[in-house]
Amino acid sequence: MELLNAFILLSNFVLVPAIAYGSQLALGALGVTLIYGILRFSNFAHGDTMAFGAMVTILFTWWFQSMGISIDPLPTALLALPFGILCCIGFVLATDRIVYRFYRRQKAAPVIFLIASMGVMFVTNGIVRFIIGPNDQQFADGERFIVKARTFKQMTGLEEGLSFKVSQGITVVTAILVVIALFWFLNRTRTGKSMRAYSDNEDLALLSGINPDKVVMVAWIIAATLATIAGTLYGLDKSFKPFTYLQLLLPIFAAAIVGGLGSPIGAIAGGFVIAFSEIMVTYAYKKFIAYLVPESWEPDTLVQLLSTDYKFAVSFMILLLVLLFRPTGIFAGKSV
Amino acid sequence: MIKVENLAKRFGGFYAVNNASLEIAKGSITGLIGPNGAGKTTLFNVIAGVHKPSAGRVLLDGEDITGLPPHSLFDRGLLRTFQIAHEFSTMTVRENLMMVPPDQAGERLWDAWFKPGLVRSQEAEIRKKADEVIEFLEISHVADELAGNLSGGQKKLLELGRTMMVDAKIVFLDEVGAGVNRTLLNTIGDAILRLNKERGYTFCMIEHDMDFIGRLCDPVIVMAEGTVLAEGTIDDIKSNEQVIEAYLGTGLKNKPQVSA
Amino acid sequence: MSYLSASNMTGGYGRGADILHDCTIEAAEGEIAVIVGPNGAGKSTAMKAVFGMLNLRKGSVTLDGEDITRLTPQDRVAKGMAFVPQTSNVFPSMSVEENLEMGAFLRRDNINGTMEQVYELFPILKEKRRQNAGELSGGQRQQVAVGRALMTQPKLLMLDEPTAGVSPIVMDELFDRIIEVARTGISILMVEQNARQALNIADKGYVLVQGRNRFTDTGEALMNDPEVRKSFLGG
Amino acid sequence: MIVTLLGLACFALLVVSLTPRLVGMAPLPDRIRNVSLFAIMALLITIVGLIQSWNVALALLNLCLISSIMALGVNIQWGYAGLLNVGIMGFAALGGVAAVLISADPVADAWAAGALGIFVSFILAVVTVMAAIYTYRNIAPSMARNLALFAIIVIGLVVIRYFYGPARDAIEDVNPASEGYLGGLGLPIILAWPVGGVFAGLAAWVIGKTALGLRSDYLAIATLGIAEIIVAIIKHEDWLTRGVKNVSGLPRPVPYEIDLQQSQWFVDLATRLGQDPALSSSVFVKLCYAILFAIVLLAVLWLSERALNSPWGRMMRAIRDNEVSANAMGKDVVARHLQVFVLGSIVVGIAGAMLTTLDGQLTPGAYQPLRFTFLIWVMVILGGSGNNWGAVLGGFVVWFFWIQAEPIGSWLMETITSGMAEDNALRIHLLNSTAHMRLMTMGIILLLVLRFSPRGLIPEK
Amino acid sequence: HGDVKLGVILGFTGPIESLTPAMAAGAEQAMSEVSESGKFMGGKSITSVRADSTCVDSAAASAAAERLITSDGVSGIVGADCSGVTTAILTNVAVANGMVMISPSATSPALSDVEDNGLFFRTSPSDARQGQVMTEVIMDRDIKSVAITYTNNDYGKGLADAFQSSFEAAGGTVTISAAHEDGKADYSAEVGALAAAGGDVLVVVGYLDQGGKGVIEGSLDSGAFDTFVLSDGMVGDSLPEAIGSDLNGSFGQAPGTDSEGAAMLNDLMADVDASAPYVAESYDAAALIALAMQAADSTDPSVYKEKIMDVANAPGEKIMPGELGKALEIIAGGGDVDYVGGSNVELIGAGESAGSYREIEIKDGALSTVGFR
Ligand SMILES: Nc1ncnc2c1ncn2[C@@H]1O[C@H](COP(=O)(O)OP(=O)(O)OP(=O)(O)O)[C@@H](O)[C@H]1O
Ligand SMILES: Nc1ncnc2c1ncn2[C@@H]1O[C@H](COP(=O)(O)OP(=O)(O)OP(=O)(O)O)[C@@H](O)[C@H]1O
Ligand SMILES: [Mg+2]
Ligand SMILES: [Mg+2]
Repeated sequence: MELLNAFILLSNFVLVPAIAYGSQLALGALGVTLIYGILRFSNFAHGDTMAFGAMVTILFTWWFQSMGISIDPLPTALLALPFGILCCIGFVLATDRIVYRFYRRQKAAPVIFLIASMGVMFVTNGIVRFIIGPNDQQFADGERFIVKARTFKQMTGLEEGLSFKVSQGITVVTAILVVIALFWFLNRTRTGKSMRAYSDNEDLALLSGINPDKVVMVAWIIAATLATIAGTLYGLDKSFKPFTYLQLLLPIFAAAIVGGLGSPIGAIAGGFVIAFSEIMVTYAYKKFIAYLVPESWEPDTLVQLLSTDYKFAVSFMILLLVLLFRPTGIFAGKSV
Repeated sequence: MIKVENLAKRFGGFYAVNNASLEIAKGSITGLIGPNGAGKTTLFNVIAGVHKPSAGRVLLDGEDITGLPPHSLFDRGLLRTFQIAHEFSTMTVRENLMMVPPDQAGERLWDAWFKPGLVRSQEAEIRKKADEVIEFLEISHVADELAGNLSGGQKKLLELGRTMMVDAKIVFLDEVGAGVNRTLLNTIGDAILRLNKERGYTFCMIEHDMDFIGRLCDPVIVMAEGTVLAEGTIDDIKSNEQVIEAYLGTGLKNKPQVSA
Repeated sequence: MSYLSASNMTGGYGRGADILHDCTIEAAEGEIAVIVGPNGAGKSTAMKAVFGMLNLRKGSVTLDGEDITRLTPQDRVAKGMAFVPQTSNVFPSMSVEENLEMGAFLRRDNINGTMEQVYELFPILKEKRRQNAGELSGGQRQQVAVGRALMTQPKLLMLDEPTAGVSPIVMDELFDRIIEVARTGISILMVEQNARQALNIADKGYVLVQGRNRFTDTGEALMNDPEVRKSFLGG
Repeated sequence: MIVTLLGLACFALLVVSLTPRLVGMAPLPDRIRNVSLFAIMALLITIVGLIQSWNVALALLNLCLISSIMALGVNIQWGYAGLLNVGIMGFAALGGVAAVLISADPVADAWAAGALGIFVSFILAVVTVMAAIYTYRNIAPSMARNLALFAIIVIGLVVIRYFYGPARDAIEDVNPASEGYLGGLGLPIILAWPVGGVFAGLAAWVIGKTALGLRSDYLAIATLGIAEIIVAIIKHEDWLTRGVKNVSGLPRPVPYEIDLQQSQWFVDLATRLGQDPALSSSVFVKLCYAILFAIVLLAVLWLSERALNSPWGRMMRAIRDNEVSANAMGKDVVARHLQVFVLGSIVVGIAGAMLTTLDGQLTPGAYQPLRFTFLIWVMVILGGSGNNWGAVLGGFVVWFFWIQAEPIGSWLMETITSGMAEDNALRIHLLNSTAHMRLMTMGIILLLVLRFSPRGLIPEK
Repeated sequence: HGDVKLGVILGFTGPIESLTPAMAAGAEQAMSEVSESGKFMGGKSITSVRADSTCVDSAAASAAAERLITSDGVSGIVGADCSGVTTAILTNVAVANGMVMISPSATSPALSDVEDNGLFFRTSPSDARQGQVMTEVIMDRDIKSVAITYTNNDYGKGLADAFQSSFEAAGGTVTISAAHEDGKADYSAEVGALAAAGGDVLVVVGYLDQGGKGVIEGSLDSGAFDTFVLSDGMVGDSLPEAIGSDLNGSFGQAPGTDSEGAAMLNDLMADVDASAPYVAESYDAAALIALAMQAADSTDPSVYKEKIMDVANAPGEKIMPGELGKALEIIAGGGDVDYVGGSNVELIGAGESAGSYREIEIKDGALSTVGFR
């Protein structure tokens, strides 16, 4: 019983949140990793693209809500998602046309793309705030929990509760599906392979009859889709505020890089590494240990490896360690 | 001069070099041939410190140099060229050559800042030397061109040129001839002979052009599947059944169509 | 009129000086044409010009009588041209097999047969087909590059120094194969520094010097021309 | 009006760099183009002085100078050697820490309470690290070694905590609302500039020793992470610099306006020049700063130019171009990378200390990647990476617009909405969103310049 | 002659960008009220000039303030918001130029004795005071063990420290005091650590749409805590609106009085939520400047700075939000006013709010005031 309690405790405060957060990061990191893998630059605008996609989805959600359309118990936002994706694709393709295409023709260095993406980031940033404002926005509806901590306690009679949110469930499932799909797409389909070929050697891809414009377009379409999905799911789970999406960029990049840039599987792995290290290293194990050991042994300190102030630092520390042993990430990513 | 003892290099589960032992005598021009993928370039890379060996060791004049980084080997007089040209593509041809000489005063920040006179006089010398090399390789007209814009063959020449900028003890040439015009290659061959005779350079060269090997090299070492298959004079090698089967082949099966 | 006819090509890279001057190159159906010349003469440039990777200031390229001077390289691939560049001619982080598949990117039919043929020609590639091309030896890479072009099943095959770095036995195989390919009616345009072997199998040879046609004749004739031998074929 | 002129001027900036390209003319000779770019920059600042005020112009100039120095530091790392350091924030923060540790007044009670404990734990930390390194180096890789390492680290941590914890608490309990830290040495703050450089350089050395094996974006995220760690430490270790509670009121290397306003000689001088003493006192103070900063900038610039145009610079370019090959040509790539990494960081550290000096306070919360890392990168790339003059110009241009984007943005908004009715909902919405025009304007300017001058305003030769 | 300009320097971009529009609206509400009354210094009107403090970047904030003062020619400044930039602007720009600043939200105790030449005021109380009030509020409910989470800046850390020491002095225990960074993606780690440490309630010192809200949501979701004690930055209608009934029973305190000032302000401001943090304080800051100018009959900061304490404190007629016109009239007539405003302004010491607090509790998903301290 005690053992079970300990396990539930750990699940509730460490495993479930870490898995959910890890999947969120992974979804974001997938977009970053894809653009890096195909177009060979770190896209700093990705966080704001997520915000843009999520914003459009929210606007549609509100509209649906006002018309009374819903898919209870699932959130209405899922219904609005395709529209958000479409608009986001349009937006991203427009930025490519206006901004990136020029540098591609110039065969500019990756760092130029990177800085240009910062420009796009600034502008997108502004656009999103113009349209929806800098405030917190609520748009979640439908059932909120799959299991709620209190209900769980009542159901099982255990001392500890376990909660699992609908949004967490959707995120985890989506992340896994998307990774599989992307992996399959890049490694098995003709278009996917041609995209990898393009990223490897652009000139030779041309000589093989691969249409570079199409490759680039497909890459952006996928990236925009991923960004909208990630942004919306994140907003459903937490809340939508443009500023957080900028902040999200850092852990997302950390995840993409620790997993190995360009590798979809790496993005998932990286997301989990970052999420788990953040949560596990700063967790206070006092209660957990108390369940496991005889009463007299109970620790009187918190048994916290590091204070939560260092949570970000910890995840980066782990990232550094990983990179020291695997300089291009866990799944041996690319580097330009 | 160079002694390679039971060297092995593994990539994943695959042994690119497998228990290879060989010796390069001082003052010789040793040829290294073998089928594609025999492990020749890998062997060079291990000797030159690019890869760490999985087993075995390398001796230079009796000193164990296994695993030393490339720049330390350079300082010991061991130079190499790359099979796939590694030019500095954003620098001009002349700069590519001028950066080679070691111990330039101007490469130390202190001197660069506060001893401009010394730096300038050294630069003049190095520049002269570079111009000589450029002249010799017949690439004067592209001396100020970015090296990245050179033709494939010109890049290989530049590879070779860099080794001529310093006094080396031993030079490893990885297919300098591939892609180089045969007439120019003959001139290069003459230069190699001259450097060998007059300045006492030792050479070890990988090459697939048997005429070229035949003209310069003695002895010739044949590698296959990571190990040394045979060693001897060019004539020995040419008549070695194993070598013929693995490497030399017996000529064209199809008779060339002779047009009317 | 030859199958491929690139006439009076004049042009260079970007805004730089002209590298080709009035350069003309032709290859008839089923014919092997070989370009030789000193380093930096403009051989690779001429190939790129034929393939549309260079803005020509003058001259035109026709394929099978059709003027393709304005077409993009991609469109030329669709017209049945295939090209193996001299450098960076593989996809380094894709496996050997994927490299070959990319060669057949525009083909809609079953490519397994062609792939088998390529493996037959270069047995080592079959062994290494799951390995990334970037991890191959120089000569093996060269084989992948040629294999990729063969996968296209082109009508015109253009090879820039296909034998650079390959062992004698593979070179012989390669030339054998090229002769076979040509016999099926495919035109071959090839730059070679292993010039004597190449001219040996060539129907037609071009000697380019400083971007201009210096000599043009049958392969055999060029081989036997003492001046050509001395200045360009290494005696 | 103000903004119209500003707008015109920035348009001129674009025009000079772009027109030749647009009309297909041969580009202007480099020298003329570069000089006129700097001239336009000077003109822009002058215009601000004339139509806004000289105080605003000089305040801008001072930060432009500091920004340029930071940009030079990054340029040394990226432009010369291709090292993607995205941890600028951390090095700048270390410079800021130096400013506090050098110039703040010592807190005697805190010293008495815990300095010894901190000192002991510092020594212990050094000993632990040395022991760990010694073990790592001198015992062959084995399970035993790993165990020994683990034991050393764990024992070290426990012992350190034993001394450190009480000492920290004792220090932080000394008058926490305004002190609660050890304070500094009470020395002139200008000393903090070189010391800030040394702090940053030492940190860079340690980081470089471990992380420089990484390439491109991997190095970037590693340095980014390290910077986050540095800032986290500064935010958390209150005994050192009061953490997020900030240290304010740092002494200045220049006079205070109030003192000037009260000193006879200055008032006389001002009246003789026909100026208001209050206004001219702050102009005077800013001028003093500007002169100090300009001296540092010129010194760094001179050294950088010298180095870049010498064989050292050629060697660095070669390494950046192709490491494998440079290594085979006898250049010790690892050592050189470490060298530039440390040098660049020193420069950033100096600039960081200067910035804290100018602010007069250390605010750890202010160290945000957007401001201290990305913005500096924008300066370097937009100015022209690999070119020292470019980096300097980039520092000026970007900081100028970072500040002026706000008035430009609100002017734009007003112009756009001027045609609409007072109570038009869209108009109100737009006007309320004016603040966001700042990032957007910044982004648009960045994209425009990059578009027409992809290698930066003053490209590498 | 002509209009009087007041600067409003707040972090319109950056970490608290979502709070500042309402704050600025509050300040501008007071300005337009003054202008429309027609009684301000013989019919002058006040216009607002906004500038961005970014909340974190001292350099940019100083530059913006420099612009306000020396270029736009403002006669007084409402701002800044975050304590760090406020100190920077004050010492680098305001003091040098002799400009009056009234901050609605900088609560750092260090600002109490900063060298300001009598130019700096704040309508928000120092954190030291709130720490005591919070202790009383909690102790009165017989809660003896709390966990604290605070936003990692000078406001959060300062208040958390002040509260902790006063709470422990009163005999309570603090199980953990853990920082959270605002605007971060995820707060599971913080929630986990807080939950493990335990405690009867969770004291949340932060901002209601930032990390503070994130931690509360995380705690509710995982069942770590049911009841929360909210600091002033957390008190506003949008929090219960966003979280819903789960928040019922949570309580806290915010500056305010038993006067109906806050409610009146809410009625005044049509489309802005006047209960959001620091809106009333912003309104009051602007109002104080206007009244002091009127009292000194001068827009020169060095003159009217002397009058600020006078108009803010007794003796005199009490002035509520919406009554600025009346106040101006009284002053013009030589009378005295005691400005109360939206946050029950009472300036003490060197010019900071004495800090009367209203104790709030969340009932039925809405804020309700249950007492005053
Ligand atoms: N990084 C690597 N990873 C995996 N396998 C490798 C790697 N580098 C080389 N190999 C393999 O090692 C073998 C030897 O390669 P190497 O380049 O030494 O051949 P080589 O003798 O120089 O051939 P060539 O004459 O074609 O240049 C090849 O089969 C190659 O596939
Ligand atoms: N991308 C480029 N930009 C500018 N100039 C170039 C470029 N590529 C080649 N050149 C120049 O064009 C000339 C011809 O080059 P090309 O590659 O055609 O020679 P090549 O005949 O193929 O020589 P090789 O036998 O050495 O391959 C050379 O002088 C070279 O410097
Ligand atoms: Mg090789
Ligand atoms: Mg060529």
